[in-house]
Amino acid sequence: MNDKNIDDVILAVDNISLSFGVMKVLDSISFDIKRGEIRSIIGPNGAGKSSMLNVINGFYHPQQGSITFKGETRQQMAPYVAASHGIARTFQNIALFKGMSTLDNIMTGRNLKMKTNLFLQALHIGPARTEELENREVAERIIDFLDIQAIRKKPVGKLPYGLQKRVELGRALAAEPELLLLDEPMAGMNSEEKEDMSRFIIDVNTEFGTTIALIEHDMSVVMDLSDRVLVLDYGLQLADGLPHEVRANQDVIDAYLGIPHE
Amino acid sequence: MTFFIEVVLSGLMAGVMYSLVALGFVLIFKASGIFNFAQGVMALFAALTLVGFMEKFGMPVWLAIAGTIGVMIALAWLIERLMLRHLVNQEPIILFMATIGLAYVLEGAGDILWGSDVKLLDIGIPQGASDWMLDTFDIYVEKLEVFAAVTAAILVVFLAVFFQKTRIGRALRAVADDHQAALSVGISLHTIWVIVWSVAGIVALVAGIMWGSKSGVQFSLSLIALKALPVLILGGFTSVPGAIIGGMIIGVGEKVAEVYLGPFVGGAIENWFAYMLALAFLLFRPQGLFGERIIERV
Amino acid sequence: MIYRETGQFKTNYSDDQALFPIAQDRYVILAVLFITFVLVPVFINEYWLNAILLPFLIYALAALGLNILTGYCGQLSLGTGGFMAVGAFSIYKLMVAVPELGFIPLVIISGLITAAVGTLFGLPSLRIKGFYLAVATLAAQFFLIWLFNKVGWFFNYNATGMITSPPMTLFGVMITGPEGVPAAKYLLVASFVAVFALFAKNIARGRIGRNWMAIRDMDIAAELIGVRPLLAKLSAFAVSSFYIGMAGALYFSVWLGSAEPTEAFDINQSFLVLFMIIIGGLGSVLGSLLGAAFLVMMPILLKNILVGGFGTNSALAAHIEIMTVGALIIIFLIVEPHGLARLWRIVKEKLRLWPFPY
Amino acid sequence: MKIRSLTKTIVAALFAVPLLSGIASAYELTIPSFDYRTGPYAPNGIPFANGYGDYMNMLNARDGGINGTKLKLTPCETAYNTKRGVECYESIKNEGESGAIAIQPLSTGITYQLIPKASIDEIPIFSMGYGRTSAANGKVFPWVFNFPATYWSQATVFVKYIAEKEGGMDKLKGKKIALVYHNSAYGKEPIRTLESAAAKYGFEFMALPVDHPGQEQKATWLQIRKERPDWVLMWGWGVMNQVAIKEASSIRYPMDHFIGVWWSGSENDVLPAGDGADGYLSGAFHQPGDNFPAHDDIKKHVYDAGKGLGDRDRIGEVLYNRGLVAAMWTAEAIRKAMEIHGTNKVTGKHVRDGFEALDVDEARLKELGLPGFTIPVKITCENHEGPGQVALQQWDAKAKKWSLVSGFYEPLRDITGPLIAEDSAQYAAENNVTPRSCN
Repeated sequence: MNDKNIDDVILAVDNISLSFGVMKVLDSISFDIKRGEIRSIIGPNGAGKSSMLNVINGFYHPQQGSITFKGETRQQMAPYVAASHGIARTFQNIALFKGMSTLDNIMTGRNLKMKTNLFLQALHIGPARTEELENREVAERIIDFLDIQAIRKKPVGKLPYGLQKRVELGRALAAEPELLLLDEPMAGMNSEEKEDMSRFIIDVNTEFGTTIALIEHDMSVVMDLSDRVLVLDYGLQLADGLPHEVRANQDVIDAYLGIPHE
Repeated sequence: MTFFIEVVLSGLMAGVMYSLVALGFVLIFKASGIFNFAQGVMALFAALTLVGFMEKFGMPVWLAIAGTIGVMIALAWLIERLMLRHLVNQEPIILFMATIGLAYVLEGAGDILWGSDVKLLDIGIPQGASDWMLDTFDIYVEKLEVFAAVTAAILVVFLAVFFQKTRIGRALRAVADDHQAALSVGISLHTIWVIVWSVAGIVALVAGIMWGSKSGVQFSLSLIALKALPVLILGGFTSVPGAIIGGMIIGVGEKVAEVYLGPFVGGAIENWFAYMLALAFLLFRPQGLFGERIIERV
Repeated sequence: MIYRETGQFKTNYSDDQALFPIAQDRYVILAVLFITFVLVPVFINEYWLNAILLPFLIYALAALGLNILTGYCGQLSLGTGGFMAVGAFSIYKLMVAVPELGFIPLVIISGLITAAVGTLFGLPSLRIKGFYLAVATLAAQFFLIWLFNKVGWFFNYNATGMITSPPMTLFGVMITGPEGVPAAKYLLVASFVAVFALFAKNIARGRIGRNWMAIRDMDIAAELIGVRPLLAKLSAFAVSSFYIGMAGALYFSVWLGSAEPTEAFDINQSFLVLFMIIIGGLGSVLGSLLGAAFLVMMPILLKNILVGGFGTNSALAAHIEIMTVGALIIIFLIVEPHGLARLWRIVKEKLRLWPFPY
Repeated sequence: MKIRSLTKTIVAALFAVPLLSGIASAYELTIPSFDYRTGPYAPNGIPFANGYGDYMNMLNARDGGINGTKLKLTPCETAYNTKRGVECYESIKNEGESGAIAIQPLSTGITYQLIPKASIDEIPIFSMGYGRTSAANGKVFPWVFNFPATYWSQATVFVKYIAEKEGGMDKLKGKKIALVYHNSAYGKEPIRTLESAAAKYGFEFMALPVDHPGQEQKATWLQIRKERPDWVLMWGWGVMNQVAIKEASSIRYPMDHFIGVWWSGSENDVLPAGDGADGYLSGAFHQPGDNFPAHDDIKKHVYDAGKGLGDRDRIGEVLYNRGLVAAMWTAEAIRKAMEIHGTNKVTGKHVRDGFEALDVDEARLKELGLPGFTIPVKITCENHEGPGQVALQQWDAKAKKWSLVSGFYEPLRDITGPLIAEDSAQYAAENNVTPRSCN
């Protein structure tokens, strides 16, 4: 992975604090993500990892601090803006559109890339038709990439957990994001499913050059995949650095690795 | 000034009358997440049965009431048996639809059993204006509605105790949260549903008696459900006190609006005004005045 | 009956995205269209037109509209009656004021007016969800009816507020009023339904439809992948109201011929159309049609069987009828909560495997 | 599977309909009866339907129909719902050999809905004292009859009655008259009339709408308490009547200054209010009670034979008698039609002429066993409202019975006339009807 250029920062989080009422979820967190890297965020449950992602893609609005994405600095942004600027994500507990087929879920991921208006779509002619077909091809490429052709037309609600996680990744990829936020993509997977998922993540990172922010509990995975690791603990920034540095960090060992996790 | 007081008072009273109907909705929604559209028809059905027992079988009031309560409980059991049981874990809208179907069945059944004529319901509840209020303060207060207010108060206290103190009550609250929890309390879901529908049935009977003695028992009784809905959203689907407070706010709101605003826009604004009022509240508290807060997370 | 997709390979995505990818389906549709537009008009009589076909088709159009909002976008609405009234009064005013525009444009304009109103009343949906929204839409229902009943301008200041549709012709044929030619009325409405059912299908399978469903299934996730709830919900309200408005316009001008707001568009209309989409199938174009057919024909069928068949007296028959309809609703929900459309699909699945049921 | 059985049943439906219009062996006259025995207004619909049906059945049982031609009473449940009314109309209009003879829609909505159709299908509509008031103009509405009096005539009669009690038309000046009305097309009927009357006689007029169904009228009656009108008129229907009368007695409004339209004057409406309702007035155009020979015939020929539609002890209720008088006039119109066209095989077309030539005077009423039961009616080509005269009846809570307390008043035609002309003209214009000439 040393061949890729990880100098320019794509996302910089500066001194973010977030609290719900009295409960402080994030306490002045600052870190950055460089273009093309795989950046892991780890920490025990309730450390504020998911909240961090929610702040990044605009679902939570921090009380303090700013986020700089591709040079633009914001105190907060609407989820729609985040998405349209190229931030996509998957969710800790799957948030697929259960009533829709795999294909439709992934096509929905394309929605920002589609422009034709209601009337053309109602008539399903000209631009609307071609647009639909072009995006269908992109979606199909993703389906091939994730190797889920078989479940193309199946409603996702009925799919097994592992596959749903895959579809969700597919939906995120469909947006062709520059920054991909993965919230525990391997939670509750058996070892070989994890294998596959890790492979997909690396491929996404290398083939499409997508920058990835990854929340994961499985340390071995984290250590293998990550370029750099950020450690959170109850809203506080515990450590930040290369995997081996973090592994060596005493606080981290005490606070986190000491605790046996699932 | 006295007139304004009069308007507000009658608003409060009317509101309480709505609350009596709303209470039934709340109970069932609280314990099973079902929006029971049949509540209004249940009130009609209960009242019809009561009158039927008194007229057709010449029962004394207390016996007829007891009998009707029995019928409502049996009804609850049937509903659980034939309907709810088969619809467990369905989407709320499906259950809602089912209750509308139920409303139709009850409506037809009530008419076939007891006929569609207007029936007088007189179980000795005081009626007409309170002469004392009228003569001393020149304020018009309907005795029946005072009686209804008192009954409602008692009912609410009773329900509060029921929910807080009794084991079943706590179980019901638990079901509201999730079904597993309920089972853990050691009462089967089915029993709980039968109980809650029975209680709702009895509340419906009370509402039916009040409205029935007000206007005679007839089909239109079932339409009071529509008056209860704004109360419901205002107070929150899950709050017993909400139903009462909401009722009063709606009652006063619509009466004041009708009397002071109505004449300028042609009148009969009560109905939509109640809904608009509720809607306005919702925009500030989407879960109703007393409903549990909705927290969104991913 | 031969119903196989085996051997029908799709070599490109456009084939796969065709409305009816399976050949047999296309034949069925062609057959249906033939019956609808060639056979029925030949054999139609007034009873069939006014008692069954017109109500079925018009409610089907309304059901399509509500299904877009409730079935696809997941926004529960009980304002249908009110919105139909908007369509009806729009076309009444237009027919009296500018008949020269021609009937079809007038219907569409009425739809557009309704769309605007619907969008307005859709605004609360951005903050209010589920049953709270449903009850909130009742505010629209009651307010609109009150408005049309009170403000003289809407019914041209006649004594009662009852509106009567003036006779109008289409291509020289009378299509409204008592002298309306049954076949013409029928064909007009049927075409509206056919065309707009197709449009609905197209929208539903395209980007906008997917965004609606995304909002329905998980609004937060949808928002985080860039679906704007504001646009999605309001567009659903607009399109839905457009359909319902046109339905209302036809309902008044072609079918009833006269209407008073408090009775023709009351809350029961809202419920009836809601039943239709739930019985028929939420989020299904076919379901909207099946649901409408079911709830229009079932009561008449029951009535004919009870009164005509067994000579039950009309009152008892009416009671039994309403009970049966209620019971049927419950049974349907128990047997197949996803509605007639799903049943049809299941039958198809079975046929696909036939004669080897495994 | 389900799908298949469903299609079966639907197919069945398709054939059930033609089968219905069965083949009559002997020529029978199809008498549609649009009743509503279900829904919110059933309590009013049932007695009317019973009276209407019982009288027709009585004619069959007693005289073997009209001039020996049997009457086929064909009830259809409308539930006071226009949409169901459409289905009823379509299924009945070609029923039997004669087709529907005359339609008594019994609902404002259905009447308006059928008025344009009537001329096409050639079936007369007899909207007795309800429906479209301007249908009184026979030139524009040849197929519609709304005698013996319209809502507008009735409203002016009430004004006259009030004036009489106050001691002369001039005494109306400065008086305050309130109208509590059912917030629908029906309820709005009298407003325009009363407004112009108010303008003419200088009394103050206030209109208070009550929404369907009308169980909650506190606001309305508080306003009446505040404004203290000298008289209150009511155009109510269904549960609204009962609640209104109760409220009125609660606020101690003098009942003999409270006048209801003739749809607000039945036993149903006053009984729930108990003694409070004593002295309440309402419009009427026929006698209450069952002490007429015709009633005895009904009991003898229909109820004794166990063919009665209702309870024997409810014969003679106000709404029952209203159904009965409607049936009587319809039957007379049929008789007239037979006489004019010299055939017993009359159809709707003929019966229209029968209605237009209808002349039921006191002598005829006596023959019919209804002496002094109602006002003599004479219809002409241009006047389909007939006499237009209205009497008042009063409720005696002790005896629990209604009784006429006034003669029949002549309406203020100088007020109603122009309004009818105007409204019918508007209809003619919007539906490009060219009024026929009546000479």
